[in-house]
Amino acid sequence: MTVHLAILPILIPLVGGLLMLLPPFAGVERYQYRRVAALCLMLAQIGCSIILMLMVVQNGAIMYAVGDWQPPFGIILYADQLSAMLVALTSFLGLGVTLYSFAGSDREGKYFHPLVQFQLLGIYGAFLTNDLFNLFVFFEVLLIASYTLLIHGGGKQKTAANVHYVILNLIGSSLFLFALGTLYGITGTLNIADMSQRVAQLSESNQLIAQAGGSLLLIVFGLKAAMLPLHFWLPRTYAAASAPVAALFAIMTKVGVYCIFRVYTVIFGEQAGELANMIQPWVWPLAILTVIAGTVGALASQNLRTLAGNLVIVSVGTLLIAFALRTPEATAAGLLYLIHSTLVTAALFLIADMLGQQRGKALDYFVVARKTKQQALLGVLFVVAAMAVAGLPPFSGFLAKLVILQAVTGTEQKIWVWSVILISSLITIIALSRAGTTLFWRCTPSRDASETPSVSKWQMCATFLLLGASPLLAIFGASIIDYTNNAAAQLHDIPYLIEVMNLEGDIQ
Amino acid sequence: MSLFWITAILLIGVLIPLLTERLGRTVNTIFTMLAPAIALAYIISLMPAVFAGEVVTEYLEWIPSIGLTLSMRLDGLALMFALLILGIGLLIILYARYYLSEKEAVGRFFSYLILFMTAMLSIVLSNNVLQMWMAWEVTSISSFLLISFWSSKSESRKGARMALTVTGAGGLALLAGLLLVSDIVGSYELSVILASGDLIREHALYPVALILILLGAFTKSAQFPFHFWLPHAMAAPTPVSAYLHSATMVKAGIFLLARMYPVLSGTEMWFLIVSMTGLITLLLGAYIALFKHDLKGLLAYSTISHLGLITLLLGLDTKLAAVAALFHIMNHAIFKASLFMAAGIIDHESGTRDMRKLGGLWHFMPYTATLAMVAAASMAGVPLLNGFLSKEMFLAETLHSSALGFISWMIPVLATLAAIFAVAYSLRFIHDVFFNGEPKDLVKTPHEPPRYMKVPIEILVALCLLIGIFPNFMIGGLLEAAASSVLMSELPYYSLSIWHGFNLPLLMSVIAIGGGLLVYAYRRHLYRFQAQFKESDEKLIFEGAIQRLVASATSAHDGLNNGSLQRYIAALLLLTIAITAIPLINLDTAATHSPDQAVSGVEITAAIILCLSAIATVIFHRKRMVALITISVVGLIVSIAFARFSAPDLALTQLSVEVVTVILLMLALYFLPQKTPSESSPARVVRDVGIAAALGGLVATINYAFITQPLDSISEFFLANSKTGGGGTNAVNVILVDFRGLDTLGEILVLGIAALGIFNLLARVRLAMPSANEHGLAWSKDRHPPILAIISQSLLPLALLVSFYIFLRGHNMPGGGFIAGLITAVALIQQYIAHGVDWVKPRLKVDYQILIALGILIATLTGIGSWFFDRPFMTTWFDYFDIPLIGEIELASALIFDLGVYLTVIGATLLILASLGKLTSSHRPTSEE
Amino acid sequence: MLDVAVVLVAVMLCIALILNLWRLIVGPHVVDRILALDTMYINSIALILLYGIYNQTPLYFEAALLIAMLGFVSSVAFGKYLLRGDIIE
Amino acid sequence: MSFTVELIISVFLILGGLFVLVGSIGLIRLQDFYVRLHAPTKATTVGLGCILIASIVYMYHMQGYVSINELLITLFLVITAPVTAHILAKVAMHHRVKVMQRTRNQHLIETARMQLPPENDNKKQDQDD
Amino acid sequence: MSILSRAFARLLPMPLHSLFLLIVWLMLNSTTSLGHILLGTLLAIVIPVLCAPLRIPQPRIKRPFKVVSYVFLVLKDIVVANFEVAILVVGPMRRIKPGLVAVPIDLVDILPITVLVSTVTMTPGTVGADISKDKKWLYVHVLDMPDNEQEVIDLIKQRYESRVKEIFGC
Amino acid sequence: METLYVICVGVLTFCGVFLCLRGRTFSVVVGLTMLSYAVNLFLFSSGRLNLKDAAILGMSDSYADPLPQALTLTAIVIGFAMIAFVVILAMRARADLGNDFVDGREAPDSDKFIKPNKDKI
Ligand code: NA
Ligand code: NA
Repeated sequence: MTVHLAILPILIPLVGGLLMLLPPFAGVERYQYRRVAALCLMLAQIGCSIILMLMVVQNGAIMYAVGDWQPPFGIILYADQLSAMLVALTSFLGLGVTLYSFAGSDREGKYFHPLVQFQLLGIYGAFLTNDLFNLFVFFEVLLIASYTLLIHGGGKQKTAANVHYVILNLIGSSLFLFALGTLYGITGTLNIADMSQRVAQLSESNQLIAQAGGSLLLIVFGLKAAMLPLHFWLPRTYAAASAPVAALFAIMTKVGVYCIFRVYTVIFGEQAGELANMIQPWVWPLAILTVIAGTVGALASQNLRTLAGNLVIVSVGTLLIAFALRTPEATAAGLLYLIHSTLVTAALFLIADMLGQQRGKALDYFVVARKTKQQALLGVLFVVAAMAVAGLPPFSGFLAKLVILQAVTGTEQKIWVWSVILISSLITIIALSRAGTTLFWRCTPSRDASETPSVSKWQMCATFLLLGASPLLAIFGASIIDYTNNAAAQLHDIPYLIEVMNLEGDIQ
Repeated sequence: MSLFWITAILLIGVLIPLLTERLGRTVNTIFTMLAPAIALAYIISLMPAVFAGEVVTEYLEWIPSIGLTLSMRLDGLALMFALLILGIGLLIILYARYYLSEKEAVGRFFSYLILFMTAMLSIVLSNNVLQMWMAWEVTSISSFLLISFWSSKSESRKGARMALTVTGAGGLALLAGLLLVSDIVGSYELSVILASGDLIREHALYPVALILILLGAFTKSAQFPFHFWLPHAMAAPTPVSAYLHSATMVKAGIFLLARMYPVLSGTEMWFLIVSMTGLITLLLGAYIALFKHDLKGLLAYSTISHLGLITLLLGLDTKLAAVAALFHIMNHAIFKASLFMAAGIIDHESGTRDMRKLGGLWHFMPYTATLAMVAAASMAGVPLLNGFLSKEMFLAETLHSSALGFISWMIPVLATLAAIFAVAYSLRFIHDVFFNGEPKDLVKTPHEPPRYMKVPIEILVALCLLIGIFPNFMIGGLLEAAASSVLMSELPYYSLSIWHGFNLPLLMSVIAIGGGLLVYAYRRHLYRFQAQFKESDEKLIFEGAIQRLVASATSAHDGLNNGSLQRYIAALLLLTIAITAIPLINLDTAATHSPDQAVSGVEITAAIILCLSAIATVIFHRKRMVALITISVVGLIVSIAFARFSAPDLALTQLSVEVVTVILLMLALYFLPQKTPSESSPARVVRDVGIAAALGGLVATINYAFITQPLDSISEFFLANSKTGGGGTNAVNVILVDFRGLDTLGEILVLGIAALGIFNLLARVRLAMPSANEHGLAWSKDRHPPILAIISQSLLPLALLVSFYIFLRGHNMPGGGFIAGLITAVALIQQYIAHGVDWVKPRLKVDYQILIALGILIATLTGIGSWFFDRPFMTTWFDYFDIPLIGEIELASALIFDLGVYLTVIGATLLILASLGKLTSSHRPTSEE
Repeated sequence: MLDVAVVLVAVMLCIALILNLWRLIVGPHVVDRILALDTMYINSIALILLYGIYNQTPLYFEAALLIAMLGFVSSVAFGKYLLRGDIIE
Repeated sequence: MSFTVELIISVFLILGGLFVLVGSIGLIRLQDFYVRLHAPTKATTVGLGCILIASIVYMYHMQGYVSINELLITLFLVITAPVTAHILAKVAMHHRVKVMQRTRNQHLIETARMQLPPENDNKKQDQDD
Repeated sequence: MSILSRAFARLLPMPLHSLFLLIVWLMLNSTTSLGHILLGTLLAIVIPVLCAPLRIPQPRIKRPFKVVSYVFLVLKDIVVANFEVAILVVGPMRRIKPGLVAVPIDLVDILPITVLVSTVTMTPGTVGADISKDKKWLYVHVLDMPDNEQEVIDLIKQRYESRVKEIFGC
Repeated sequence: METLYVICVGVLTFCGVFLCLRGRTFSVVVGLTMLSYAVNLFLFSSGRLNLKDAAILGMSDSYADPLPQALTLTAIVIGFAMIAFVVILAMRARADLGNDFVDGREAPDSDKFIKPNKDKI
């Protein structure tokens, strides 16, 4: 089975999700069956991804040729430290989401658990595949699952947000195909490693065409990642989604970021001659503007979910800054930040939901409302999440931001990056302190709280799981930074990729 | 035991009050004091070593790769601060036991307090700047929690937020500054940094680093112009004020100045910024304190003033000044803590802190009054008290400063002026509260506080006296140790004694006391003068500023994110155009490319039809039905184009997909408005035409650019291996089911999920159906024309046969599971159209959901099957068998995979239609005509 | 001779298609447009068959068959829509 | 390929092409929808029939066996074309599409539209006037 | 015996239909190989069984051979009339005198009526526009109406309806 | 031929994009459909235009590039699924929001509608 380890993260949720559509798991009244199945599936995925990570660390990157068709011809799954890490992160998040949904949100609509599985599958696939078109397919899988999950639970807001989300992404998918057509049309291959070799050998005019194709990809990935000015959809979408779905979406933007890292490091990386760093001039300002846009949005937010959504945008901007720095060190810093921001923003969505449950009609809006039933518990969770997300010590956010600040070299870059990141942190602190003081402390005289639902044990379990990762990330920072350093180095090591793919001498 | 244990014990100490809360206040207090007491004892045990000049350092690796270590350092400076933090902290805990009422969350309060103490102690004991910064930020957070302890009060929340914002901002600047310094030095270890003063001062980035670090220090220590947060932090319970604003929080900034003194001081810049800031703060604080009617307000501004004094001393940049600064740090902490506590008692026992209401309390609480008077005298700088000593050193140092050139005389003058104010406000504190008439409108009759509530004040006041009288004995060693760790060189000569003879500083002191008395006596004139200026509430200004920030953020955000999808799409497309056009501008269109292939009239005709019908769709898009017809033509021509360009599979797929899409669109159209009113402004149309044209041109350009280039692709491999490796002659199909089977698996998964999603979308929606078309024409009464029904049912078997044929031949000829599935689906749709859902549904007892799941599962399991032959996922198998009479037949696993595709397509398509049908079939509500 | 005939017929079919499109665009009634679309389907079948003859390949027969089937379904669906609004009521 | 075969194919092709063309010309020229309905549905079926025959003959000569699967297309068209025409006529009647002035028995359109039996003759006379 | 025949009836509800499917299968594959005959037979049996639930029972064709002659008759009429229509279409428009007629029909079942309507529509010059609800009247649009509309009615009734009646034996 | 082809792709893109920028769901859906035609043709042409030979082995000596065909086929199917979803979403939006504006704005709409019932399933 370990031979097939690289594809297991895709197959487990696929088969599991399908089985949940069949008897004895299908049917409204069989939800308990589905929950058990979902839990088992999540544990299996976590186990599998951890083994994958260990294997990759021990034996180097894994190349899995689907259908036994060797590169560059067949579809190749490529698990290096980076993708293995992201798969593990995703499965961990998936467990949190699944647990949280057990509190009852999984019964607000049909197919919740299968759809979560399919969504995870799409994300795993996007992380694992080394084939551009296959990436497109996995993108579509994760997108269609997200479209469907977004309307889970129903309601006006969800529908309205979904209309925007779906239409924008459909246009994005079209651009993806334009880009794929261009890149295949000029390089004649789809394998990312192979394309990286071929791009380097293009004639001058063909390089320009490849550049156009590559630039189109930035739009596609930027849209998924919510890079400015492609970020408009995000706050509304995430705020509308039901809590576990919003939490799951926390990884979705990271898929876009991952693709930017992967594609522009491998295909249009240092070896690409004229095309090396071609999108840098765009990403630099856009990344900084993204942070600014997210920060402004955070300050303007009227409720906690929107605030969390805007913080997702901030995190994306920060990650893009890490990308724009172009060094393995910065990449490593970005990866740490990626893990941190995914888990913490996900937790923030869950906290917003629990708060909303206890504040009656006011939900998580920043208005005077009745006091929450479990003030202390929710307060502690909120403070930890807020500190983590604002980058205050001793939680992971501080570490992640610190590493990014350290990775900046060059005075001019320092001026920009440091001031943007630090001022954004400050404004985040302002926004979160305003939010927190209103949510927890500006209360109407408390009425009988007996009807207010308490936080269920599943919700608690899930939130602790996701939020608990933050201090753990800080405590075990040394080994995690070690890992991200290696992962970043591996990502930047193109010859290694070519070697694993057996592509040496493929092109004379 | 090691220094780490102090942190560890205190961290445990954070939890103790929460756990022991139920045991009652007293027990809770005792348990809470345990951890600080142990820590204090340990620190005291290290005193001899430090006095001997030793620097106790300890080191623990955390994340060495980023320079983050757990690194401790106990030198004289740290020792002095640690003693203050822990000692006064213990007294505060005892005091708070009586200050807080039974109803309040005492456990939580103590927990925050210990957390704050831990953080504060970590700042001073840190030997790593990053670690120090972490602790620095934790003090901001924990002080936020402490200030807002009475969270139901608006002023508490606002005061806490202000403190957090200002100190948080400073903290971030500090981080940048520390990172810069560490970058210059190449280490985050304080020991290394402290040894690299010259390197830092000579570096080009020194001014930046200095300003950033000073921003951190000044915000924390409430230096002008960041002083405004401190008075509003007085909304905190008094123990908090007594602790944070005497010995700890605000002293963190001073500590930082002292800590970085060896590496940052000694430059013109340091002198100018630090001393001027200190001087302004000193004067301003003292002056404003005069006018405060709130006891705590007075003390707050006095604190600001004294912090300014210390800053000024550090800025004067002489060794003696530094010593004086350190001395005053201690003295100020001691008398200010006791004053705050006294103010708390007054507030506690009389119900107000307003000096206009208070008065004559001497009669009610003579003991407390005595204590407060001693402490206030120390604050005023009355001889025999500790405040006098350090203030005199300060006055002496101001005389020695000559760095401002010919206006250097201003420093001592202004310092004396500030001292006059200090005497005046101290006097007011005593006189207005304890004497000067009777109390007015008090809610309760004041009386002495409980016995042990006075103990902390007694201890501190005793210290004031003892230090004031026996300075050398009491703190000589400590001051020396602290001074040598700040100066890091030979100590200057100084003498800690009460009497230095008649000299200029003494004269200044005398002037101060005399002047102070005069100022207080004629304070009414001063008040009248001050009344001309409108009193500004910093809280309102600050909140206003924040609210303006939020409002401008909101308007900026809402202006940009106006909820218009059109704008978002336009932004997306404009970025696309911008980013792709740039390489294309440089593209030499005349570059080498192969000439066009010949074009025939048929193709031109097809192109004309395609373009015309596409444009017609745009023109007719508001007449929706017509748009559907024209887009059908587009679809038809696209299919024919695929056929023309040697892609029969594509032609077949496009055809069937196109028909199903149009049917779906028609189904939706029934529930949507039939027509769109004209609502785009001409300007909008022009803009959109511009965007569309630019993108269309761009796409065409890119397409032309590569389509005319020769292609060296991996496709040869597929053609070569299609038959031998994949077992089929239709290379396209073999790619789909074999070479790139994973794509196909994903593709049918997408289709399946889409169907499930559509089911979900429609599961809970009930749309009313229009009973007439857009012209008000009622629908025909003939629901199911019988002729159509008959013909449709006779076509079904034929269609099934054809679909099976297409399915089976797919591997070798155009066709395959997908097209076959769609043909079947379309044939079934035809039955729906002819007979209606109500008729078909009970007759077609298939669970489409199961069909979809089974389809994808079959495809997946086919792929997994190859594991049993030790092959990667989706490795296909095929073979040819010669069967008697029948002849050679081919069996291939790809066929099973394709069967999965086939089933999924049928299931998905029909699930969509069945869900749609459910909308309209039974008990249909109709809207009135 | 056959080549000439094929070209001739191709020209005729093209003219026919253009005429269909003309009717489709001018209408005047939607049902005219549907009729034009239906005719276009049928003429396309002719064109594809002609192309098969021209290119000497039977590969496009299925496409023609499919147009025959699907064209019918789509015309009927359009008709049903105009009659009843809901095509699969 | 012998001349005769080529001739047969060509004749059928051109005949088919002509009928297709005539049908489409009719679609343009004829003056109301009901009349237009006659042209393409019929002319094209015959036209297509001829082209299909040409195709069958041609493929027979290409491949050596009678590939009569083109007949299947004819079969489909024969079954479906009348239904399409029938439905479109229903639509036209339902929408009261304008009918040529000189059409006789116009009142029958309304009767057919309601799917009623024709009414007595005197009423018919009235309407004709 | 009865069980057998019932089983047979269930397995092959429409033997003619099945035969037709088999033939079409062989046409599609352009082959008469044994394998395809077997496969075709299987399909010819399975498909009608699958489709059976979606069928509205209709009268059987009683005289299959009449079908052949009917087909040829209609074919001939189509070809002949097509030329007439073609001339009309190309000629001056004013010569066209359209009109509607109501044809009384005697057929009862919907399948024979469908056959009749299809025939009428297929033959150029006439379009079966609709049938009355009671299925007793067929409304026909005539492209070029003779002066005596009875001619059209007679043509439809005698030339086509009678033959359809014979085929279905009613 | 190539010029003609890319003009068609360009025109389709133009029309699709223009429709995508309209304010009503239906127009946008039609635009997306149109855009997907353009995309499919574009992707397909990355294998170059082969006027003679389909990628069916044994039918001729040289073949069209089968890979873009397979990719386009996958793209068509995925596009179909997406369009189907967005069509139904448009209906749902009409039901939930009472109009068919893409921005979900509240506008008076002549047709009455029934809001979705909120009971759990
Ligand atoms: Na007073
Ligand atoms: Na294989």
